[in-house]
Amino acid sequence: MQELSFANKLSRFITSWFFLMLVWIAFTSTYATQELLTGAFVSGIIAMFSVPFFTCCDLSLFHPVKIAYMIWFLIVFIKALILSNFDVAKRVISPALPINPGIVEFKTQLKTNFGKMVLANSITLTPGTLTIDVIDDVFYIHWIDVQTTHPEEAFTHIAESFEKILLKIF
Amino acid sequence: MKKLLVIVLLAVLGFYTASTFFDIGFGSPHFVKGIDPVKDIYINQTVKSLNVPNAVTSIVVNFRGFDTLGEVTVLFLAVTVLGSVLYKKRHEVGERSVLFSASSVVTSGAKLIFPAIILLGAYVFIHGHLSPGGGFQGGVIIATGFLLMLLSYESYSVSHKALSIVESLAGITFAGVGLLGLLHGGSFLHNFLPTGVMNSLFSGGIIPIIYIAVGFKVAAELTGVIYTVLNEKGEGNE
Amino acid sequence: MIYVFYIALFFMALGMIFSLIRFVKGPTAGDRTVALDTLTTIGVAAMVLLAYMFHRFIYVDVALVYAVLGFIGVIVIARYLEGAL
Amino acid sequence: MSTILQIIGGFLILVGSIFLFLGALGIYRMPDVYNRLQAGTKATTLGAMSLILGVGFLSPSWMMKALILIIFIAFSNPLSSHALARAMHIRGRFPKIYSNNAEEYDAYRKVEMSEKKEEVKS
Amino acid sequence: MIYFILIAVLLVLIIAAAIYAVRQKDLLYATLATGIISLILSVLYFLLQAPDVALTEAAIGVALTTIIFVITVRNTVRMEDESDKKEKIKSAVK
Amino acid sequence: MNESLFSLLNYGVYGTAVILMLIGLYGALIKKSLLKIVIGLSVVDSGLNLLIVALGYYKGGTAPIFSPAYLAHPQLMVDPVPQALVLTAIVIGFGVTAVALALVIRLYRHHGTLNIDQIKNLKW
Amino acid sequence: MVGSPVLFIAIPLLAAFLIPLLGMIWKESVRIVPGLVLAYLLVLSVSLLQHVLAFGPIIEIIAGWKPPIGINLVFSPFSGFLVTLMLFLGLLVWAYSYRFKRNVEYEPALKYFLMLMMLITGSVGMTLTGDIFNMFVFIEITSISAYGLTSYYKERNSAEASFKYILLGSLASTFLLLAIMIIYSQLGTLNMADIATKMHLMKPGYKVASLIFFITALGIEAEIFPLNGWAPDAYAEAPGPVGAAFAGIVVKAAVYAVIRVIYTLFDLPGAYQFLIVIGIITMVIAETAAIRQEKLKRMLAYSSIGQMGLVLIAFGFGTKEGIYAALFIMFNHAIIKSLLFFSGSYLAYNSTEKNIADVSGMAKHLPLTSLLFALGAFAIIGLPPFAGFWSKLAVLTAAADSSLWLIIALVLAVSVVELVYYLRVVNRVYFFKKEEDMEPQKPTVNAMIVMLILGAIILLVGFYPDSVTGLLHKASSDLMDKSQYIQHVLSAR
Repeated sequence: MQELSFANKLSRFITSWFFLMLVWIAFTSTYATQELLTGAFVSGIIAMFSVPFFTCCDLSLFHPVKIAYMIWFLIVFIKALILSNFDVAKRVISPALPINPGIVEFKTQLKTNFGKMVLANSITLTPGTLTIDVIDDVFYIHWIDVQTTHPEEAFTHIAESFEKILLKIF
Repeated sequence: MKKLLVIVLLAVLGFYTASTFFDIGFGSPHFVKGIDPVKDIYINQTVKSLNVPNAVTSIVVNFRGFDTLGEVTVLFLAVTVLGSVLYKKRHEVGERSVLFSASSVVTSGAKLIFPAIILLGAYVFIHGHLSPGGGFQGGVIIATGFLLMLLSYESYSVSHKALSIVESLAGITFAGVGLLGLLHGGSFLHNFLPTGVMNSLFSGGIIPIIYIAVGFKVAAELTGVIYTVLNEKGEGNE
Repeated sequence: MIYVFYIALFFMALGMIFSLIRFVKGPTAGDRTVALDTLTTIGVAAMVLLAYMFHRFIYVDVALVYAVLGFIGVIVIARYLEGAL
Repeated sequence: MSTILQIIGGFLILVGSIFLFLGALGIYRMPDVYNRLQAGTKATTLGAMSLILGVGFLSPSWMMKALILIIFIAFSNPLSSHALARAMHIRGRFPKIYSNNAEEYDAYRKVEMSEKKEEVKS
Repeated sequence: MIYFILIAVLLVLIIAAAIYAVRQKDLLYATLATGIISLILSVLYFLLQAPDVALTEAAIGVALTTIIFVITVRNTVRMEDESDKKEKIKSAVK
Repeated sequence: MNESLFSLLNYGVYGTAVILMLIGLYGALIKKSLLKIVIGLSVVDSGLNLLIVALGYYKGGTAPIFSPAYLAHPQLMVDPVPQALVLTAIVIGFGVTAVALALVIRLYRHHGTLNIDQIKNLKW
Repeated sequence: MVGSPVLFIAIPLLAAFLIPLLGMIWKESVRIVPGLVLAYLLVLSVSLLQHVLAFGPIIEIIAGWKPPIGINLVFSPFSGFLVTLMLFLGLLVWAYSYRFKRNVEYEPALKYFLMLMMLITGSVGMTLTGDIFNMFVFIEITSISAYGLTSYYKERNSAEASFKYILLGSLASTFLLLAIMIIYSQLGTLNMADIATKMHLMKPGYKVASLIFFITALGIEAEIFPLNGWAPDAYAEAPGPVGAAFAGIVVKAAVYAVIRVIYTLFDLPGAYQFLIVIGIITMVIAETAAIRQEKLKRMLAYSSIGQMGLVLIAFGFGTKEGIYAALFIMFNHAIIKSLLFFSGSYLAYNSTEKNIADVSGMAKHLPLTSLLFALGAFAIIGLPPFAGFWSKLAVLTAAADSSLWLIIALVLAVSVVELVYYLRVVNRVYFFKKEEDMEPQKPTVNAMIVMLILGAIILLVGFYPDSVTGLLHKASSDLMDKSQYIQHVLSAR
């Protein structure tokens, strides 16, 4: 991450500027000129400082195909989230506490840390699973209702639907 | 025995304080009759002559701005004292604040959130006169952003020199703006800039300037505090 | 409409009580931190709802900052429990 | 139109508060840390998100701030619970079923940590 | 009415957390309890129409004070020392 | 909110604040651990801040921040002065706490314990 | 207008923020700049004092808001006198510790001088301010720097002393805030003059409550009896010059605050008797404790507490003569106790255990320092040709005017006690032999000059007391005239 060409830097800078600007507008919730100018200035400075270390993505993020996949991912994710909540609700309310917890592991093909992070977060928020540790490309997952301890089967159960999409984005 | 004494003492103190405050009453103006409390003047003048929506900000920065100068100084002193109490030798280059990095999930999440946290801090102190919050709170948020990075990465470090430069410059700005007011309007911290239009960003004269200075100063100071304390390793009695 | 808010606030108050019970009971540090985390989230939600009930938009800022700082607090404790500090 | 928004908003708020409560109940009822984390994280995340979204529906001018809050919560909550779970894992709390060898993981962590400590001391 | 219940619940929670903070032998848990006091206090300030103070309390109490306390616990000991009573008895016997 | 319940809050809020201070003072005076003493002091600070903020609250008031809807009704605002004072007090309390904790670390370095009975001069 | 009183606060703060920057460029500046600042402020305060004596108090308004709204600073003859005294002592302390034992390295020196400067600034602010909450802020500034300075030597005892101080200091700030909030909840204002005009509207119960909290809080800083647990340790464990700064600057400011609160804010008739009672208790207990001390600095600390008790008694008379006497004691005590701390710290430094028993025969090794210590000891006891005599005499005459004969007897008895324990030290220094040979640590040149200046002042005041009495009379009449103070403050433009 140290050796970045100027074009690369610029594209990262613009990406993070764009996102920070969005965040700023959301914070202020107005379109007054003063606010926008100040926001552009502040987020420009922050983006400039964060280019070498903090930015994740460059302009290729805005490729239409990627955006379409992102939306698809969001839909899948929200569906899983809602399902998972009803799952949790069911388990919490039922007097017998139907759980069979355990830890399983599987391997992922995602290469970037960001991809892993998004995958981990999605796993955490989806039915009955919680990411515990990520060592290189091995995910340790706490599963509230263990159905299999075999890595590959566990993978198909838990993460396949997300990873398929994430591989396209990252 | 001592416990009993303390409990009796505390009971007396508590009873006395509580009865005093019960008598004062909660939820209604409690001032004695026949005076006009300063808070009415503060609230009215906030709109009339300062053009600032947030009355707390106008009190903290303008009406009672001297207190804020003192408050900033207290923090500055706390940093100095902390350094003096915990000071050993100069920190070696590459000394780490944490033993090992967090998992890659946390680190990359921190990376993603960090600019947003800094932006939030900047938002809080730039909008100190429009919304709740202000220089101090914004500074704390920025400092906690740095704290997140310091905690997540083993090799992340903050330059002490840069911190103290920022801190000094911000402090000088605050005191300097105050002295400019003295030169310009005849009294320290006098609001010598035009107050602008209510509810817009560039309003309130010197209030935003002071709050931005306070924000930078507090951010630098608290980052310094956190860094100093984090690098204080417990091993080894002197 | 207002009754909806009342019910919601009531549930949140109950939730706070349960989290605090877990905090007091929780055998390990992890349990207590989970309770703290839950308390933070409930607090954020309650703040947003209360802001709406008071009809003050600017109060949402507080909830935002509260969310950020609660998150960092939990991370601090987690890192301490990991033994990384 | 606004009535529809009101109804949606009220519903979301109600659902959100119930989920928040269920999350708290979950951390109260569940038997060990990981299960508590499961219940706590998922239910409170969705609960808070839907409640805030409901408020956003009730007054649309708040929507942008509500959205940024939701995004933030969606990012930060799983992160913090992951950090916590990992901390507990490293401290050596293992549930009954463990697909891999728990001792292996433990040993891995111990070696790694002692290496780090050596490095710092030297 | 609901405000009343909410405030009452928060007040009870604060007192419970404070008692816990003072009585708990494990200093880390006591520290966490101070964090909880700040958290609840912040909501309470919010209810008392003081958003500025709520922000400050959240900022200081939850993040900063907690981290400094935690680091102090890290640098010192985790458990409160209980040995003094025995030693007193010993010295009295001698 | 009806009147009788509200008058109960008078006792509730002030009482809680005072009890908080008393609990903190109890911790600071009775407990043997240095860190516990500092925790007690910070609890005292919390109680005091609650007391001050409660002093500034008016029934049915709103925060002293003007928005277009409240421009014509300054009498609806709660008292901003205690809030401003509490801001300063919180910051100062944090500074003192930080210094105290630094001293705790230093004392631990010297004595290897946090028990004040084993630290010579701190016995009362 | 010669200058503005706000500069007393603004310039040191500006310098404090600037010093870390300057230190990066030129290391010596961390030592020099504080001295320059203090010297400038001393000149400013002397010129302002002259102006004030001629034309009446200067009221400085901050942020352009008139007193009940904004904060104001009052530079009256009384506060001006104290500020000048504090700055003078501060300058001397600075000069004394210019290259004091452990200040040689860069980082410690930076912190030491910053804290010292802020200590003085906080005390000056406490004296000048006309707003009770602002006073709280300055008290906190003073205390935090005092905590830092107490634990400046990284030894176990100093950390313990500092921790004790923090404990009591936090209690003090809690009580102070409670008192302030009680007053605010009733009168809706924080300005001292405004409070004073409205005080009669307050219910007596609240008045008593807030006064009790005020006295408790300020009593901790001013070393009033049951609350002075921190003082001996802090004095004994802090670096020598800092002990002088505590005795001469911090305590003076705290006593000023007590007096300002009782005289100006409250009009309770019982408060004066209360002052006398706590003054007597403080004095008697401190002096009897001083006689039992083993360590030199602790003895000096207890002596200092006893003197503060005397000051409180003199203020408690409530008459103009009483205030005059009290001010005279404050002046003398500041000068003399500083000399004692300055010289005593070299005596103690050269003894192994810092005990009184160890200073035997020091006169042979450090003749001039010992001589100055003896001079200070005689002066503070109140032997005739020295400065302390006149102040004790003033107390006695004031007591006689109020026909409080018991107090006269007490003061005389206490003087005998003081005579005993100071003579014990002087006796050891001059007439005991040291067993082993030693290589004494000689005072540095700047320390010697400082001590000589202080000795000269003691002799000067001793032989020509008129050189200060005029000023003291004006200052005391200023404090007595409450209505004039209120009028001045509230009519400021």
